[in-house]
Amino acid sequence: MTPSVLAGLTGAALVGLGLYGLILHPHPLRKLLAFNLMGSGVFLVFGIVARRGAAAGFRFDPIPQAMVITGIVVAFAASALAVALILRLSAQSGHATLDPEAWTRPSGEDAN
Amino acid sequence: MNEILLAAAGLIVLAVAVGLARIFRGDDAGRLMAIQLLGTGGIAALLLIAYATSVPGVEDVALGLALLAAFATIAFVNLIDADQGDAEA
Amino acid sequence: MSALPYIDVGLALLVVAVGIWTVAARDLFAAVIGYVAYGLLLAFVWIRLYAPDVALTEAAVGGGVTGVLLITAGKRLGAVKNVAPEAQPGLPLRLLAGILAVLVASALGAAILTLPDPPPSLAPEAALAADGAGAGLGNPITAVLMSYRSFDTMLEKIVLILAVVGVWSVGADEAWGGAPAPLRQSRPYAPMVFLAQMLAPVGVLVGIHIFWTGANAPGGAFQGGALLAAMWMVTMMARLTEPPRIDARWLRLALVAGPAVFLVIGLAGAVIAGSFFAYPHSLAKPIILFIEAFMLVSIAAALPMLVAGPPSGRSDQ
Amino acid sequence: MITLLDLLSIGAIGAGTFFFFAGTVGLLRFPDSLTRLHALTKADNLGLGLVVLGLIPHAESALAAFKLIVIWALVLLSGASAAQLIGRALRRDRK
Repeated sequence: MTPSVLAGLTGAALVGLGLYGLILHPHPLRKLLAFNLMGSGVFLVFGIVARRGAAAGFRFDPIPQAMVITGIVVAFAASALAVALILRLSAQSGHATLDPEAWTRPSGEDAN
Repeated sequence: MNEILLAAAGLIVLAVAVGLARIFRGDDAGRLMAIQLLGTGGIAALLLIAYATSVPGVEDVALGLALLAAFATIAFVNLIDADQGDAEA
Repeated sequence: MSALPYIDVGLALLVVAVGIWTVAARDLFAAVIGYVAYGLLLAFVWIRLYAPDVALTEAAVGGGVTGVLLITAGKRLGAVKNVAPEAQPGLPLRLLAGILAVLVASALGAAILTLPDPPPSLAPEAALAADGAGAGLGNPITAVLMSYRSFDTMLEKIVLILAVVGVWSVGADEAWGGAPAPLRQSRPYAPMVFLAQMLAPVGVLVGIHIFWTGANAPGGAFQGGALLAAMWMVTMMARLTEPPRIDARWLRLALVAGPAVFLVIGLAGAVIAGSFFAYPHSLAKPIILFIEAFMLVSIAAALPMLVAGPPSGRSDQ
Repeated sequence: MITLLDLLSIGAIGAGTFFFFAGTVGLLRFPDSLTRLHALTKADNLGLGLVVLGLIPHAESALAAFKLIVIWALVLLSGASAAQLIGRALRRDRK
């Protein structure tokens, strides 16, 4: 088993883990964490192509690597935006959860 | 020579991995210490592996990691104590 | 007999174990510590895949800055511990999610095991394009980022700006134009101030060095910029500096500088040489370094502003 | 062909590896947080220092060797300061 196949399988496992956490965690920040886990798994799966594509005399294929770098930064930007939305949501409602039933409770109105 | 470097790297990774058990069971300070051990051990293993497999320019990566480990530590310490009132010093 | 395969397997198991911990940990702080460790471990995996550029980006942005973003958010939310146990999903949902996750992971794994060999690759085409446009760059990844896929890189900078605008605009109306809340409320201890004072100058130097060597060796504007951003945040966390007001002109100029310079030079290439971001062969390297210098500034300004969050009216009253 | 320099670096790297194990054992086996802190900061800084010392003869250039030393100095600086900070946070908790 080559390192790249191993890394790819690791990535696949991480995608599964992230998906599980994303569905099940009630805390929105934990959901975000799980989503990031999933994202890095996808990068890993994508990135092993970089290791395999040693076609043009490179030790690696620079294109997937460059795209993964771009992707990591974009993923961070999206996470930061999500965090800002979560904080604003909880400041408006007084709840740190995405549970729709929490909005109907009376304590949801006094904030802001 | 390379084999010896790799073996040392493997042993250090093993030591760090065992130390990570502190993340799983322990208090927040213990977790922080485990992260620190991971940071230093990781840098050592990274350098050893990179020297053995001749990955270019790895000193810069290790430099970045050293800076980031300090950055993360400051952030975590901030989290542990900042909500406990003002410092006396 | 080599120790390398054992290290690889050990690393992979460790990454998955820490990943499981990040999902399974009871409180947010423990999960975030796990995530930072995970980012660091993933950087080693990338080193093993001969991708030091990605390793540095993953450790800096994926582990470090994202971890700080999440713990800052957790502290502000005041909900570092997990939400009430009655909000936990029941067993049937857990089972269903588990089955779904296993299915997705095994499908991906199966796809990886059946990839064609030899793999399809754009590397020859990229090498040709990089030779044509980005001549003189020893680091093929920088050549790809700045020449072959230059449009991607520029748009990605614009995404960063859009994210900053998005974060700022979810703040309260009356706080608009003010400064984000400081990253630490109380006065820091003396050792922290000392560490920040020692670390920041060295870190800035290393960041600029990594940007500069990025033309020929692993590194570049992304990695250097992320390090500079981390150093700015270190000084903010030690209260040596405060987050700037978001209507400060210098801040806005710094945010826009990277993509603006990129766009202008790209369009100039379209006029002069007939295609977006084509430039004279002999000037390729100085032009790329020129653009990257502005991108460095933009990244170093954007990441801390994303972590600092929307302006808060409270801090300047 | 193993030269004297190689022997030196093997010795240093071996000693460094030993200190990493010492740090781990201390982190897991010592009874309370302050003693664990002691084990951690002493051992892993010495460990990295010795590994760096062992790698310097193999560095490609003088600049690379210098960077190795800077890496160690950075870890030393942040480790020492972090130990202070963690120790203070622990003492505050105990009060």
